[in-house]
Amino acid sequence: MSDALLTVENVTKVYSRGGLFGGGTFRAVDDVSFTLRADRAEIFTIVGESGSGKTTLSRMILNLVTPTEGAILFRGSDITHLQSRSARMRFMAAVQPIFQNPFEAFNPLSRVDRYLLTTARRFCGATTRAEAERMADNALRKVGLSFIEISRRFPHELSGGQLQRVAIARALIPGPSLIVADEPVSMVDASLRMAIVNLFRTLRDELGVSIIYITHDLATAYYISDRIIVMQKGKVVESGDARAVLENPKHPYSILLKSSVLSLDAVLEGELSE
Amino acid sequence: MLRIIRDLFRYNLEFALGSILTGIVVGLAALSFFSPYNPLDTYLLPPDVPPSWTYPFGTTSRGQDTFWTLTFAMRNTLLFGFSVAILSRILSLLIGLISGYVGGFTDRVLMSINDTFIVIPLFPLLVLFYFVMRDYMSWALLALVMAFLGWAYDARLIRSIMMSLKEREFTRTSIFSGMSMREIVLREHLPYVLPVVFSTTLNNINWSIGLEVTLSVLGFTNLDTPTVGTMIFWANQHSAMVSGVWWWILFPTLFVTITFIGLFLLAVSMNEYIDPRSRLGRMGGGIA
Amino acid sequence: MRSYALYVAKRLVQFVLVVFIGISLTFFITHLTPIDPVEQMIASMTAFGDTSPEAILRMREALRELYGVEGNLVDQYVTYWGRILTLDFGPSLSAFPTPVATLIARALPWTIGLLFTCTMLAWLLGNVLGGLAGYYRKSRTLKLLGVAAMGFHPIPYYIIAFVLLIVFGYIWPVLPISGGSAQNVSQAFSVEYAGSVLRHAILPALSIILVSIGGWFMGMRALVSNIISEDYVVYAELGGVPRKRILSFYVMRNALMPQITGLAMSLGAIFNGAIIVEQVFSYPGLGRLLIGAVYSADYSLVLGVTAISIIAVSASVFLIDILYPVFDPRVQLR
Amino acid sequence: MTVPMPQTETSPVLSVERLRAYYQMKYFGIDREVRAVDDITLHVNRNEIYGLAGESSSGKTSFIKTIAAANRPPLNVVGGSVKFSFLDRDIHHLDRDAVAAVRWKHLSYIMQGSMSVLNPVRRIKHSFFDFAFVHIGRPRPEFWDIVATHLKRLHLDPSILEAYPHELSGGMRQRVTIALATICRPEFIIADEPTTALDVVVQKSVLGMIRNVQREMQSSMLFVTHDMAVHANIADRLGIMYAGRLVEEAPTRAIFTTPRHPYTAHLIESLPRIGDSGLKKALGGSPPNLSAPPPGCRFHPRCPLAGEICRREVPALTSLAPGHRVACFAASPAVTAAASVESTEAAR
Repeated sequence: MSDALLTVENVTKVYSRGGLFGGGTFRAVDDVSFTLRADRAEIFTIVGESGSGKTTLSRMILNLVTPTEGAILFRGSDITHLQSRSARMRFMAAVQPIFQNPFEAFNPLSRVDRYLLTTARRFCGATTRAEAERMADNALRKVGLSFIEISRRFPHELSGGQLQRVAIARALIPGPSLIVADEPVSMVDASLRMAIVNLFRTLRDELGVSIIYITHDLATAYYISDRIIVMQKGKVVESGDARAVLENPKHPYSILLKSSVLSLDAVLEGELSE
Repeated sequence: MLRIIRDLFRYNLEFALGSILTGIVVGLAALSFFSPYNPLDTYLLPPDVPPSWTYPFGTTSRGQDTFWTLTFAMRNTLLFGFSVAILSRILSLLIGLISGYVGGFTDRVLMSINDTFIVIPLFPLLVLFYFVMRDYMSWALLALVMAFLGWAYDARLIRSIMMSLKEREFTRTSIFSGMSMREIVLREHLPYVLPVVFSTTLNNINWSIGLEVTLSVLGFTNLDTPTVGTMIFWANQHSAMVSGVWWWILFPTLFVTITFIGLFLLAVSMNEYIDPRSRLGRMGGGIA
Repeated sequence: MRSYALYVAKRLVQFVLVVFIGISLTFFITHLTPIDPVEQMIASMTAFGDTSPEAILRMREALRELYGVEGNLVDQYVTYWGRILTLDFGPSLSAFPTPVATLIARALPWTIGLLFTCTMLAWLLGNVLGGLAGYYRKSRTLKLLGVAAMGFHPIPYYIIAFVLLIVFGYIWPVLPISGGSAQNVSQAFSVEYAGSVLRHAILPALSIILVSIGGWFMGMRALVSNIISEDYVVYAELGGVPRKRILSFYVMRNALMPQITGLAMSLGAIFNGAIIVEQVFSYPGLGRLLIGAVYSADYSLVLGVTAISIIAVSASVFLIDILYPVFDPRVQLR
Repeated sequence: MTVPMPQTETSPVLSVERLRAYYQMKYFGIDREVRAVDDITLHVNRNEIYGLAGESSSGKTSFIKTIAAANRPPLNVVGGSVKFSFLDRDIHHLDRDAVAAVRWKHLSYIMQGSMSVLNPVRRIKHSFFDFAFVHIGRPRPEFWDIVATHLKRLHLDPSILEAYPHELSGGMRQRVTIALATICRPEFIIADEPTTALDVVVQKSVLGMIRNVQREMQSSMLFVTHDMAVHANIADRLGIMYAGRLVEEAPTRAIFTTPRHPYTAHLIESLPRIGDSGLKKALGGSPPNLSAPPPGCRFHPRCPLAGEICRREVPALTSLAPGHRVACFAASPAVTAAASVESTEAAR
């Protein structure tokens, strides 16, 4: 199995929720396992409501949170054992995050190009500013922007959609093989949402980048994902091919989720279904 | 940076007033370098001369020119206040940073110790310290002790800012952009911390000058060095009020009050500048 | 209520920690200094008269035993705590043989009385006016009050007290400027005595209130101007709830809690102010006792007052901390 | 002074005529004007949920603040009128107390922030008392009975009156807010993204609850959200806002089956649906900056059908079918230029 891109083996995360004298414990993620193939890029979606543990799981995959039990292997080696800085840098060059709120992901007091240029310098060894700008521009073009457009701008001077695209471009600079996107479009306007969702598709097809896509929106999940896992209160209740699972879910919770999705057929055909 | 200062000056009343008042006081202290008299010599001039053209602030019962003595007093007091503030910043920044960043158990331990220093009344301790040291007491030692006792309030402030910055999403973006922890603190977090450090420094200067004046007036410091506090002490010693030498009391009290208000206004204006939203507003942030 | 007991237990631990560190500080300060307090005492006592050598010898024995300077540092530390816990600070040297404890017992009510009334008055007044200033932004009088609050707040207690002393002492002598009550009035519980106590307390109280009220005023105004834009206030306004009711039950009620913690945190500083103001107006509280003791080199009295100050302040902070959950229903969960 | 106008079945409960409200600010000496609400005309009838859709910078939040007279400077009403059936004149011509008297009795609100809408330090029952006691006008014991029955009718257990807000879940808090907003049986309810902060499962049941309570009270409701799927399940009639203007308005079914404005068509077409994985086209460009809007029709920079006239003239909201109005020259030749102050300004 060592050729798998990412292996999540029985990962559990327990938070203690008591004061000084201890208190109840809370299992945010409970015995989750799945693997991502290395040979073919795919979009692997984690679906669940708030409190289902999907964000904690994504934080563990990004090595921002250490699991209480189980292991996460990236290309065969356990990421929790990355001690040396160079090992961590190599990991980060291959696995990059996209966060939910672009306005929070960028420091409001510094210009956006600082993150692009630093990523270029630190991961791709760009020595001169021109070289770093060229790399940044190259990545920005992949998301439909250009360096001149966003250079020396503060985050609040760009729209949510533009800023999220800059975030994606920044993640693309080191040429990662895995992007972990936590609800990347929930804060973006509807008209721009499709542009970014389609972008993930092109990243998979043209750049061969695998994507872990975290969302509570089943409809977008259906549109974009290859494989899917449904999480409830930290546990995986159902998993498999995205279209198959969403078209006829087996687990009662997945069925409940699907029936709660607001469909348009009510207004297109009959009266409002209760 | 200058543009920001100019903006602040034009649009922020507290900053403008604060800098004028502080400017007056610092100017007065600077004049001490041009004083024709040596501050330690007494009985050079006719005593108890009311303010006049020759002696703008009059002369004291000890035959000194009130104006020139005040310039030395102001210089020493400001120097003392500044040095205590700088020393205590080192402690509050250190403890605030460590507690904010390390978090968990260390944070809880550091903060409970920190809270004790906030609660304990410091004046009796300083008096006890003077009483026990008496003639071994020097300005440097007093500054050290006050710095050691005066960092707690600001350490908690800096710690809470650190805690919130550590949780901000852009910290994680910086990590994944390859920035080292040191670089993140210096380039991403410092713009949020500096204004707080600056405004707490100003408040700390006020705090230490206030204590210096109080201790000196009671005679609990080295009474030979001219400071605002010792000046008022000698005025009381010669019961200036009773004998009508009002100017000996008025001018030191007046100018030290100007110092307090000036520094305080600067600190308040700095607080307003701290809030990034208002700074963004000033940079013409858009309206959604 | 179980979590409330947990909360009180935690605050008790903090209280014990404060007293422990505070008292240890006083121990280290007194015992790590180069000069030996007993020698210094003897030097100042025998500076004038021609006391005989054996008398000096006997006095040195008594003083050494009295200050527990026997044995190594650890033994001294233990005996020191023994004496602190039994509030036995030995006899006062300047007012020999009355024990320090009785002197303090006589002075403590004056300080606590002054401190408690002024702090409560300043806190309530400052919060109410600050809240109004934060909510009714346009009113001119509240803006002026704001400027006054800003003007007085940074000035230390000593300067304000000193200026008041001069104004009411020399320029417009209408108020008593020294002492706790008129000398010729008997100490009994008569209306006349109470009246005189009140009159004598006016200037010290005024000095403390003038300085501390500004802090509460500005703190509350800043809190209120943030709370105004909170969802529950906007929603109450949309609900047609009368503005007065919104101000008291929605805005000030939520701003109260940070101000309570603020009160607990600034009590130490206000205590300092009270001591200094007592000295300026020779008010018969702990402050005057402490500074008088320094002038008369009364070692045990200085030590006693410092220790009691620390215990008194941390006890009142503990009391405020326990009251906090009464105002904040969410704290029970912590 | 608040004697309601004669209530005929068809006369609208809310009629907004050419309403204009701008953010007027001064930044370091330079005047900035953001045209958040620009010449909007719409009516809401009795027993009808009027849905208002639009993206974050479409000005829909500023619009509902203005019609509820909750706009604070720098958002000022520049022109047009807002008339409610229960008021004899424009709400903006009434003084603060007159408006307050109407609040909650005739006009109530459901807000998005379900987390912090209720006073965190007082029990739920105090909110009911503060908001409704005056308007119900009954002695206390009877008042609490009315509240209890109202809660039971909405399948809520009256014991929550004793709870603090932080002790309830997000969904429960929103249900309490809905009960609060409907206790006085007001004629008009404004709902500002009431289900956006909720999880999918809770969202569906809360929408059902809003639907039932509105139908049972025959009240009018203005339901604002950016989520078209929510509108499809709750709104009777739907208005689409773009950059401060109403670009299309029609019964919900017509909007979804025969959208006439290219922006509306895009919003519907780009909605992902389970069972349909065909490629969804994305819209170019980004929402305009309202402080410097493009001349003519504000959608023209992003519009696939934009012609020469679209860049110069502002399309007026023209009725193409009964109850179906659209503001787009490409939609049909019948659409003419709006004779509003806008075009004269564009010419300047």
